[in-house]
Amino acid sequence: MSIPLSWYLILAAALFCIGLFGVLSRKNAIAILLGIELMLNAVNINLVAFWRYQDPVKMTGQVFAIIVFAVAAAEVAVGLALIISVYRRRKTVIADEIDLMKW
Amino acid sequence: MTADRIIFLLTAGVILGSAIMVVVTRKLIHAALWLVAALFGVAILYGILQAGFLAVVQVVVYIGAIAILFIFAVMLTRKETLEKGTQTRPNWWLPGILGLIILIGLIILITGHIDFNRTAEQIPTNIDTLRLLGVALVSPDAFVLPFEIASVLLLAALVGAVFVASGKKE
Amino acid sequence: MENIIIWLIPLPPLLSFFAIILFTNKNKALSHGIAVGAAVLSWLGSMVIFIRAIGVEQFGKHVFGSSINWLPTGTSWLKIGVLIDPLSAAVIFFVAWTVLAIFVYSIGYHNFGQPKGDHDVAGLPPHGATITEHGHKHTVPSIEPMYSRFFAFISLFAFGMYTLVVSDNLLTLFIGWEIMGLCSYLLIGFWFGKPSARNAAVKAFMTTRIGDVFMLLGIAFVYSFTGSLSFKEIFKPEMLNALASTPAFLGLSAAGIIGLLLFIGSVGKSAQWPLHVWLPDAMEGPTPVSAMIHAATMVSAGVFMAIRVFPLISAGWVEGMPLNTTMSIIAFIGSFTALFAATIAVAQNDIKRVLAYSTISQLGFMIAALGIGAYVAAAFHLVTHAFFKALLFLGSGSVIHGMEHGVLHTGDHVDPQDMFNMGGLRKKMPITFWTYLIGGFALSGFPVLTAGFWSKDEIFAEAFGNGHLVVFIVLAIAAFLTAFYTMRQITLTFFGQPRSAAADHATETKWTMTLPLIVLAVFAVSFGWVGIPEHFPGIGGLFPNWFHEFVGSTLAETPGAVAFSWVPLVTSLSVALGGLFFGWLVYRKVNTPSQDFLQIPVLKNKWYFDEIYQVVFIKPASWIAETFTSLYMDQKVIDGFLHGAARFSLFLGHAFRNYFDKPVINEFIGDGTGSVVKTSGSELRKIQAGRIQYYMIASIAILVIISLLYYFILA
Amino acid sequence: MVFVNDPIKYLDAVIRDLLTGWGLSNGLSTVIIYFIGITVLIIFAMVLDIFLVWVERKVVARFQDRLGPNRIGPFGIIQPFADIIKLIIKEDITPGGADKFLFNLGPVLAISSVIILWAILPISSKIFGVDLNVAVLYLVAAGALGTLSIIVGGWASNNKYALLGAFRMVANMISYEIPMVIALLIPTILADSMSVQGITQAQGGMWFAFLSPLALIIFLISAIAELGRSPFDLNEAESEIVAGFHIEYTGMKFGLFYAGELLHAFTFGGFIAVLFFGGYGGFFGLEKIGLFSWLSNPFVQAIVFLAKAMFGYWVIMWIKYSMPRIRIDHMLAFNWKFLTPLALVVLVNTAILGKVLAGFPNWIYVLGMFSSNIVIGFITIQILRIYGRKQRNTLLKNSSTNGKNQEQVA
Repeated sequence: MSIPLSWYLILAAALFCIGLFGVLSRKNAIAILLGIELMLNAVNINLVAFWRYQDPVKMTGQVFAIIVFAVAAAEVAVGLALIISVYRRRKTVIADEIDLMKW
Repeated sequence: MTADRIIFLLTAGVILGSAIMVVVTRKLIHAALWLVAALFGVAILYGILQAGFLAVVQVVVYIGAIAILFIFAVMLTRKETLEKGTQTRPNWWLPGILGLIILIGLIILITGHIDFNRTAEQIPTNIDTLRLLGVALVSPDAFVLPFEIASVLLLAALVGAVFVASGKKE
Repeated sequence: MENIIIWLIPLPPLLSFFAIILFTNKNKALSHGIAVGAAVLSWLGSMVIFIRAIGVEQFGKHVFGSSINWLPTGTSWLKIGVLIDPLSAAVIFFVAWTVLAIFVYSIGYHNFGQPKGDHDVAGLPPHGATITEHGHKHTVPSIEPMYSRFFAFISLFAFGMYTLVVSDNLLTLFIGWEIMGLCSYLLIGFWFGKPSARNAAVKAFMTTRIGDVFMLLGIAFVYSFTGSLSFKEIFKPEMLNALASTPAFLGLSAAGIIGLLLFIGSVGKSAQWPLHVWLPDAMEGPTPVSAMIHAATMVSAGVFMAIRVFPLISAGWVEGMPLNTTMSIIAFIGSFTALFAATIAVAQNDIKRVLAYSTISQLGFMIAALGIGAYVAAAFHLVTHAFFKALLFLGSGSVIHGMEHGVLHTGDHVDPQDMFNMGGLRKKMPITFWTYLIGGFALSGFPVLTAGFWSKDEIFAEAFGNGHLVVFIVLAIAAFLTAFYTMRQITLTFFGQPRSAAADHATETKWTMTLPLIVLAVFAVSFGWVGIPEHFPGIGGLFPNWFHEFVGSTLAETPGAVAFSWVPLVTSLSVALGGLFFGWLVYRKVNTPSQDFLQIPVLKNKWYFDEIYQVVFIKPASWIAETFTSLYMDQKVIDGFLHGAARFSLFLGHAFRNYFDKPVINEFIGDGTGSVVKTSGSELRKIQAGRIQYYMIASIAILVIISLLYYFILA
Repeated sequence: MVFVNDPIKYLDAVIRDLLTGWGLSNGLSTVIIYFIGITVLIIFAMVLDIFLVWVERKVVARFQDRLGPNRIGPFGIIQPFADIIKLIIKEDITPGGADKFLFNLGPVLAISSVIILWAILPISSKIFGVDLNVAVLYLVAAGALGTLSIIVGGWASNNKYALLGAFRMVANMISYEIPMVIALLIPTILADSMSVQGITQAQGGMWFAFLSPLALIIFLISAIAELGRSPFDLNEAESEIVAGFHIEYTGMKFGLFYAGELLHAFTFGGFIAVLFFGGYGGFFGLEKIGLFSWLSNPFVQAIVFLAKAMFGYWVIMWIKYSMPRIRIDHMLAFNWKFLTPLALVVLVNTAILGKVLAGFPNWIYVLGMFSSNIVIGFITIQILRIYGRKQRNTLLKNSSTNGKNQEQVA
């Protein structure tokens, strides 16, 4: 394994920032969720890389990643259900138009 | 430049390219599919990191379930996605700048840390990380409680999603 | 094995509470089935534990108990656990029996199996239902509308009581304590449609809360001093010595202060003077059952807690020494309450209120006994009192229920609780009469036969034998009054001729109500025999003084028995028999309140304590809230300050506008800047648009800026 | 290092020598060798696929009492090539309004989701792509890609039948993934390994088909559902939605879907062989006897494996051509109300009984496992019988009351 740890970290950082950009710049609520998925994956890359580079016998990193999977699945299921529910009532999935909480 | 570095760079290129496509592409269904590509790349990274189980689970969970869910959601809100015009918000440059600043800052921090430049040792052949992971997930000394709670969370999300999305039953 | 059972004892009532609240609320039979089933399970567990406990040699040294880590507190753990030592074994014995009795009794009391009322509403007592039978209509009792809810509440109550008894630490004890406080509030206010019940519930809750605050302070003090709340840790001899030798303030040692604070908690819970005012009002709850919870079982918890922390209260004191300050205060409050409540009880006409004051008085006996260091006597009286007072309350409930039946039958609305409307009930309700008589005699301390005699006699013997003559005399007078008002009550209720049509038509209640009476009557008689002193003339030594040995072993040093003396025995005999005789003599002819020479206003009005509190505490509190805080502080000072600030800013605004804004901004910088500000303002306005992404951008931007600043300043 | 005993290692060494002789670094030659290996494997699979077309057509003809292709070449064996030529020279139509990129991506994904399975298919103890320690899960993951290919193809066609077919397929695949995963866990528990090599070697003494016949049946059913073949061919369902998700595909793109399906079926046959019939091995200890030691030769093993896989493929075809299509609600009910609970019961049974019988002699272990499966199967059939009878009765009652109503109306 001749890849330095920092490569993984930089890749994860870049992925995270792209995801962040997606979350902040996309109009569509589904696209925002896509961005969140990217960010979660960036986190997971970090977790697994640290697991591999620290002490592979301690499984904490992988276990953490698995729990992130579970949380991501739950988040997507509920998030998409909410979006569809909102769409059904308000006929829009543009996050900016869902501004019932204004002021 | 060794083989694994080449593979890593190729994968990283795929991941970042697809990720950028996810956030800039106009058609949402394409964005969802680009997400699949990016996640597939991440799965390959897990493979390089010798976390085979995670790689496969990544494919099963993300591509087999989450991406499909996304595609379904896009299809169910189709009118919106077919709408012409930009898919980004008017002040998209602000998050772009923010993201760049954060990225640069993180890169400075990461490269500045001496400990992050090392490479990994070989995993000893007598260690079966898959078995260790299995034990860690169900051992009371390790992570059985978080694991169980995660499953409860999934169940709750399942019920909640069904309830929210099913709408009113008249 | 035992430890697991002890952990499981409080559980069934809790599960039953949730089951009833969440699932079976609609089904009355299932609800009481679950509740009684849970009570039976807990009863079984308690009996197993009790029998195992008395089978252990030197049980005080080999107690049952286990604990688990509960909350991490920095480096160590807050432990909770269960403990059954001789004291709690004795207490859990009577708790199990009385709780089971209440549960069974409630089925009958709430008219299970009767038709639904004609216009009963949730929140008011049932008014009776009209049914047509053999061609003519008549009114019968109707089922309680909130039947299932009642069983849920008493299940929760049972959970609290069991938790309190089996706790091995002050924290879970306090949790059980507060759960019971909540249940007491819920049950007193059970018929929340009645304003009096609402007020009584609030009063009970607030009054006991005063005690609880002090108790919490005491617990906090213990924890900060010892770093533990477990009895085992606190009652270690070296810990007690350290506590006793540490001076705190007011000339008291740390142990004394803690003991006093915890004791104030039990003053509230056990309705001792001066926090006794809530208990008589608590009789507004569903008549006998909540009365019994509040009078026979829950208030015992206060005394139980005081006995529990006796090592703390008495730290530094050994038998024979003069009492320390804390104990003196306790002895004073106990004996004062005993006498004071007894004087009120003689002038009450409501059958339940007499018993309520009698309870306060008897609890005073126990507290006084504890105050003079008679640990075993206090515990003994606690147990016997629980049995006979439970019996009396359930009996009074049975009487009232019978009277209500008569009221519904005749249709004239007399108060079914007023003793002057009763009379002659011994023929109408024989089982109730006989069991009530047994309970009353036990309360009066009828010699040799009844349990009350032995426990009271032990208190007298301890008081006299240890030279606390004032306490002895005060308690003797209180005991005389006790016997007197007990006989007054029995005479007015059961003897003579019926004084109202309702009493003439009263009937015996159902088996679900009489069976608990009989069971409790057996204990009211027989439980005294386990504690006969060895040197008692005639029958002493026939049975070993088992209770003294058993409970005494809870303490590090088993307290010695006092030498036998004829003085307390004769006193005890004479006050009991004398009181009973006078009571009968005076009241056998009395028929109306006007013939009762004891209807003196000061006693009738409970020494005007409610009125005093109204004037001394409630009025000032209202005044402070409404007049001082609201009118002066809030409206004058604070609002005035705000208005002043507003005026000042107005002035400043004017000044800026006229001398700065108009000349400087408008003229010097001009409209160019204005439009810049305007565009940036309209851009900025979007930030507060309820749009999630704007908020995220803003928060992340701020995060970035702060990190940059931090990084550069640090670097 | 002899070619006959370990062909892959031998070839690897030869090519590596060659490449390093040209002055390439060791790492780069590793990459090149991997690419060569992958290419060879894919070519083998695709050639096999062409052969499968012929097999399929021949077998279905026999089932339907026909002769099948018999004109081109001996027994019509050249027929597939003619088919291919026909597909290639047909017009390649992309429908108007279709999403062109995704429309082209669909068939590619479809065939690639099958081919990646070949990476873990253990053709013999020495000839295999990679011995993944999570191979069993990999199988499921590849299925996820298959789902994706169909949804992409169906969506991109811009055709309502295509989209309907895709939806049906997704419902089908996602549902049957669950009993499949559970059924896969049973060989995993029995072999105490998730790698296909480990599972194969664990069956040296006894096939898992005997230890857990119910798991085999469950896996077979869910595999067929995953393939989308009859009786689970709701995604195509010519009589309802014309041809489902590939309605708009013509020429070679359609050919890719078709080839993917055939190869998928064969691959699943191979996995049934690996998971339940001992894969390339499973000679019940025969190969340890000196006389039969040739059974351990990798090429012999490969032939054994391909024969077993072909048998599995034949079973899948057998079912396909003798069963009618089931309705979609029946399909889902069958999965959730019957297959998944049964799979869970069998899984729990295997886990517990496996631990209980671990200390006993081998024949008791095998007999115990087998009979426990038989008992579970018997109970299941009894429950089904009772349920079926009840339903029949209610149906009869309903129809009789309906008849009465009609009489009254008349």
